[in-house]
Amino acid sequence: MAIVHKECVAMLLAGGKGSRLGDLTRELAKPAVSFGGKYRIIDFTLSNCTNSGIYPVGVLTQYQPLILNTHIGIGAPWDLDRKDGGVSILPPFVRTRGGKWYRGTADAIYQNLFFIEQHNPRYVLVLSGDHIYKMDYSLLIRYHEEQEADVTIAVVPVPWEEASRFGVMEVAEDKRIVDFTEKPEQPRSNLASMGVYLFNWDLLKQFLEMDQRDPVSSNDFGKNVIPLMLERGCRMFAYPFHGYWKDVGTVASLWEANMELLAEDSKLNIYDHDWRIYTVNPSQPPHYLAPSACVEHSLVSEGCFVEGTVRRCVISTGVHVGAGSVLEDSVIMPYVHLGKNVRIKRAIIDEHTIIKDGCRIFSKDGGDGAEIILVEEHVVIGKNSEISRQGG
Amino acid sequence: MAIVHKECVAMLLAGGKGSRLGDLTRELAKPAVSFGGKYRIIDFTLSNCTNSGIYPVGVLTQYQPLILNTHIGIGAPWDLDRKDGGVSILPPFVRTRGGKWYRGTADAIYQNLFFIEQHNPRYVLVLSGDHIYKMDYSLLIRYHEEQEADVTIAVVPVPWEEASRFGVMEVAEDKRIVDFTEKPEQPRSNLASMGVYLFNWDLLKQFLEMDQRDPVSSNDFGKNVIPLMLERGCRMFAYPFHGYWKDVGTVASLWEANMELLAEDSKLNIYDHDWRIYTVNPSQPPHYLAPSACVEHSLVSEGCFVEGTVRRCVISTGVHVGAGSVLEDSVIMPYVHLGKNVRIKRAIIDEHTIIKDGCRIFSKDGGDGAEIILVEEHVVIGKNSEISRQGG
Amino acid sequence: MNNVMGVINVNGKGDLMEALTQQRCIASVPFGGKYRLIDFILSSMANSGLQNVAVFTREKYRTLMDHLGSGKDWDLNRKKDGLIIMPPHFCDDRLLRGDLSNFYAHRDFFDRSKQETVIVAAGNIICNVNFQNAVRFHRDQKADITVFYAVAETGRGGRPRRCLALAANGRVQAVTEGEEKSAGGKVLLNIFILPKSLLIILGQEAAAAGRGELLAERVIADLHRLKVFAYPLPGYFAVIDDISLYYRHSMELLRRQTWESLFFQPGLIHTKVKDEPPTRYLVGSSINNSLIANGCTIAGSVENSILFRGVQVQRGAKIKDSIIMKSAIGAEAWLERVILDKDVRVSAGRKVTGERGIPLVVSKGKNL
Amino acid sequence: MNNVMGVINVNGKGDLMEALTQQRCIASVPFGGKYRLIDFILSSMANSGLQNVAVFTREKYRTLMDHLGSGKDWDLNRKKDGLIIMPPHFCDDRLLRGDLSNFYAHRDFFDRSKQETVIVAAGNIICNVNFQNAVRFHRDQKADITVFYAVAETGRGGRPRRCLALAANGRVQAVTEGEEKSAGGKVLLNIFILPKSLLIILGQEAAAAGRGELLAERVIADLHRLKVFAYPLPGYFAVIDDISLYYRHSMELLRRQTWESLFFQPGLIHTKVKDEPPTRYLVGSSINNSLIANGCTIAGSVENSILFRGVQVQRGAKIKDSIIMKSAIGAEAWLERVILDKDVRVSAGRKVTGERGIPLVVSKGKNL
Repeated sequence: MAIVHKECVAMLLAGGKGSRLGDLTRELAKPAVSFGGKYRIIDFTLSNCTNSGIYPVGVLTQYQPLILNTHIGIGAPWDLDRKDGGVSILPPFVRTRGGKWYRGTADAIYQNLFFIEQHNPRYVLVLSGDHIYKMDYSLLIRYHEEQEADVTIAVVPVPWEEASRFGVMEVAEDKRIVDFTEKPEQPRSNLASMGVYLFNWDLLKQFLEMDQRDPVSSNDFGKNVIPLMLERGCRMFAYPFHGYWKDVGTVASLWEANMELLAEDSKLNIYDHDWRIYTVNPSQPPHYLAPSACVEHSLVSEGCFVEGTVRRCVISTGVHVGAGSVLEDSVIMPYVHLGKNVRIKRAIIDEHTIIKDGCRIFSKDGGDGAEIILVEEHVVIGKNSEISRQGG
Repeated sequence: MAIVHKECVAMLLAGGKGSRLGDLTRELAKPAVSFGGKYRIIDFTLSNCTNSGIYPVGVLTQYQPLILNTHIGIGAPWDLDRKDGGVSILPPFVRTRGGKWYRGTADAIYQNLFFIEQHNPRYVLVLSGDHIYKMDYSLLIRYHEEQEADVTIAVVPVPWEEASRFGVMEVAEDKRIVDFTEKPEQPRSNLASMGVYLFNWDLLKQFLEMDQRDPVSSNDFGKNVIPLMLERGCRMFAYPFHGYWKDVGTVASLWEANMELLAEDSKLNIYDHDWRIYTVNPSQPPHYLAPSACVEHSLVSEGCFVEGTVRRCVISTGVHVGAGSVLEDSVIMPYVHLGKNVRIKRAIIDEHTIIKDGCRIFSKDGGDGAEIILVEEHVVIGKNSEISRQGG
Repeated sequence: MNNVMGVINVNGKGDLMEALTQQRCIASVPFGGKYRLIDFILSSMANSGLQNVAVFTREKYRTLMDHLGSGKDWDLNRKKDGLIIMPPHFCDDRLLRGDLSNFYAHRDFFDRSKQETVIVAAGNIICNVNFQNAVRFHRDQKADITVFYAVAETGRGGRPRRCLALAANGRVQAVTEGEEKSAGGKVLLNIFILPKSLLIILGQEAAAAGRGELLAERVIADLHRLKVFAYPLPGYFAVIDDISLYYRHSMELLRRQTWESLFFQPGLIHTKVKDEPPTRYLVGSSINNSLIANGCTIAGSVENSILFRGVQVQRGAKIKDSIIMKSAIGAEAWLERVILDKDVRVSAGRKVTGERGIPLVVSKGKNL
Repeated sequence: MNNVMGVINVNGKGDLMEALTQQRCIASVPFGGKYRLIDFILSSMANSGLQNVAVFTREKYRTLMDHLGSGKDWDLNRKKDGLIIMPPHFCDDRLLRGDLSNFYAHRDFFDRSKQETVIVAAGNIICNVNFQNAVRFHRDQKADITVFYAVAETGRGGRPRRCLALAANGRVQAVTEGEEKSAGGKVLLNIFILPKSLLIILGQEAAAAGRGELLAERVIADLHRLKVFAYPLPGYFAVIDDISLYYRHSMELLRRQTWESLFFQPGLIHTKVKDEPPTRYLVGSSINNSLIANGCTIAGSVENSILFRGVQVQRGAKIKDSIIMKSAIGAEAWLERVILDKDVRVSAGRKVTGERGIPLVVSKGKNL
């Protein structure tokens, strides 16, 4: 269990629109998307912070922040409601000479210099609210100190064919970073940046100021600041991470990450009492499985009422599954109401949607490679509708 | 004591830069300016909300919001940390088609339509975070219902010569508003709008949408929406308010409002246990008045250490007054440190400033009409400096 | 409801609850998969808009204090008023015998409170009520005291209860000992509405006479001195006095209409937040007609049962007609008609069954 | 300090505090204008980074519960651990006699806590300490128990205290009854650092032998069986056992150096938040050498005194060498060497004085 590192301020980038998630992020930011039956994506990073003893945490918001603001509040669910500053929401704002939106990740940090300064930390930990993983940041800090590093970047090996989606590093024997390329066309390494950066604050400050003076910079860590630091000879180390880590940036990967929770030996153990994932808990009763229900190989949250059959599904808080309905390989988001004799296969049904009796939602080819169908939030699908799509 | 009006949502406009307050608002928004020894200006409006039983409260921020965000948090000091939504901070944000700053007061409300909609209220109470007053909004709501009004605007009589600084109303015998002019050059009434508007929500929504469609509108309540409503024949009533109300929009009026707290029969009674003014309480000990101290006709807050002489002053939390110093007719903001033999008359010394031994701060003419000198926050005034100004 | 305060009276009559009240008072006995008994009356009060609720305790209340905390989970962590726990002033048996003298011993609290009407309720009543209509009835009738009653259902099983005889306007004319099973019988519940001033006077009389008296007894004795009216408790109700009632009423939660009304209407029942993930059903699990809380991992089969948060059921285990609090059930174990308190471990292959209608209660922390 | 938990032991010896402990335990006696005695040791623990603090109480602890609330004001409203109040399990005199058996009765709490080291402290010690160095000392010395001592100042006034004789390395060799006024004497304080496992063993021994024993007594008796080391308490300290010490140490707060160190260094002292406005001094008021909390309105004169939150002093009233809790002092009244508990009303022109060195204590709610 972690040591309290008050000398470290965490800055959590939660402004992302997540456009590849399509309709899921029309009304909310990507970190606020529901996951795992009762969580939102950002809960994993916030829980990592509290479990690692890291606070204060600044949460940088920009895109559709209301749900996120309401969700985070002063951080009580994550035990981050501290007297001396646990969590602070940092939206863009107007100053004497006018207002500025955050241009890139580095710019977002730069615009909140004074927030970091008021805590006068030794380290700044930059995090992203978009990823699903459990990580003890206090170990990262210890590694950083042992390496006497200026910057430490957490890395994870990814399949070679996916490497070009990430910031990719080449490292020497001693883990010192030799090269960093953001989304390379021809990756020369499969060590991907997890979007977890630990900086010595005095150094980062200099580089952020340098970056601001560069008129052609897009003020992004991966594209500008990290390469510049490397160029100037900073001591930069990779911190290899071996646990579960997932960028849920697409509908398919969000579905996949949910499915990966179902296995008995799931790599992402959310049942560990020593590393709990915290979230806002609604006042819902235990779920009720009726005499006609059949539930197998699934996750079911509180407040659900199930009369139908559920196989390989994540059923989130407050979902109603009517009699005769059969759900397979799907993610049902909170407070969805499914009528009788509904059939769903390989789909994500988003929050508060109502699907009436007899509807069928499935991919045409039906096989395991079929595309995942997304039904957006707060809609009503009329009786006996069919939503299908030719598989990819 | 008020009834809980969950059918009413309060929207508190706290985005103001308050440029007439000069250096006081360089680093913070006007509602965050210190007042009365331990408060910030916005505390009065927030306390009015909780004492009237009005929540949820949406606080619309835009200009330098960090202090305000930290101060308000989830509203615990005002007992507004409610499970079903007590207080929400509403900064401008980015949506699918890009980000928009708030253009005017009406635009700020319009951009948060969905926040109001999720509470589905009967009334919306629009408030300003810039004024010092104590008011039971539940009585305003009752009045509004009795009049069967569409809109009710709280009004206060102001001296005729100041009327042109306000939105001014002409009212009929039955208090129905006949005419409304924002900052008229030739006021035909001295009934000023207090910036407290109660609207029937369904009606307000229509007019906000109408206002958005008008390309030449500056999207302001006083300039656009209220006159339009009047023109279209809405039932609009004035609610006369007879208590203390002050727009602390200038350095002189901020000073004056502080001085008005000193009188034994002050019109603004902050000692009423049935209508407490709430704020964030720092952990400071009782103040200590040394054997050499002389304090008279003043307000002194916790954590102060006084060895000198204090007459007709407001001494805020954590102020140090060295031996031999004489302070008169001044407002000393939190955590100011005054050395020995300092003389101050008719001044506001802003937060965390250090004034070293032997300094003199006063207006040249010295009389009661002299201009108030403002010493800005977080500066150090060297030994034996003199800051003075020719009186107005 | 700004002028109404709540008093929840937790008396020590938990001895009939066997192992479940060994370490805790009756109000903090776990119920319904994630709640404790007190949650129902406390949520009813909070959801009715009461902002000042005092819980009077006698003994074994540490788990209750831990459960209630600052009152935040019921939105009662208020600066003015809120939730307050009242432990006994001193270890004084005379005070503890009756609730009236205990209220009187805490009269400074009542004096300090600004509300003028009090709802006094026992901590072992399962219900979900909005009290607003009852308070309006109380005021309209200009009653001294309004008592609540529930109409017994046919065939709900017998136990002698106090039953009310009412006049047409709802005034109580007599109280008799009756059978709950006689359908339509109006069973007196330990929920009262009365002016604070009257509560203090009754307390003062009891204290002065040295009587260890219960409010309910006083009301019955004073039917002619006081204007006592009765109001029907809407919706589902249960009074949990002993282990067989506990078992029976738990099993009633497995009826769809009970689940849909008790937990949702007119308000949600709040309880202390635990941060448990959703329950995971593994390949080969089989569950029906059961109420399952979060945080369980289930590989076996579960039928007609209630599983609390954090139960582990290994492959091949069978659970039937049982109530299982946070426990671990080994592979191929077989449990029927049992109530397991927390932290019980049932080893693989073990078979434990209770008698028909009489569940077997296993106390906290046992290994079977 | 993640591996250290705190225990504050509030024992019932408040009888020497006269009217001040009529309704409250000693730890909740008001002190220093806005605090209660427990605030000092509790803030010291919280500021040292302890996140798990248990307050063991015996009786008259309702004001203490109200004061501590959820622990929020000390940043101890934590989901894991935090602040917990431990009332006695049962009304059992045997348990209450010694603290060791009381700790043992709550051993499930200690078992549940993950920390391995405990700081045990009494609730009536005034100090402002960061415990980090002492814990490091304890570990470096591989001590079984580390006790705290304070070095008596010359002429601080006498009262027999236990004094320590130390070896060069800080190990305690003997404990003798001494005089506090003998300057340089090392006075044993009721603050101990020891492994949780040892605390439980000592408690078990005491419980098994039926001994109502205090930890301090056990330590003294076991000096040769256990490695006991001593650590000097840095900064200002005071132990408040009776009313004359209460008065004397209150008056010491009026020394500039006490005020500057006790309330600010190494951390701030936290207390329950009240929402009082700044104190208002009217025309004609005259105050010197006094400690004044917020929320007072003062038109009279105040000298060498401590005024708590919300005191009203009318025109012409004179207050000298006194401690005034929230009370109203009428015009032209004259108070000298008095301690007024809360809600006292002094009528106009009334003169009340205590003896030299022996203040007069006026109990809560009295009218003079």
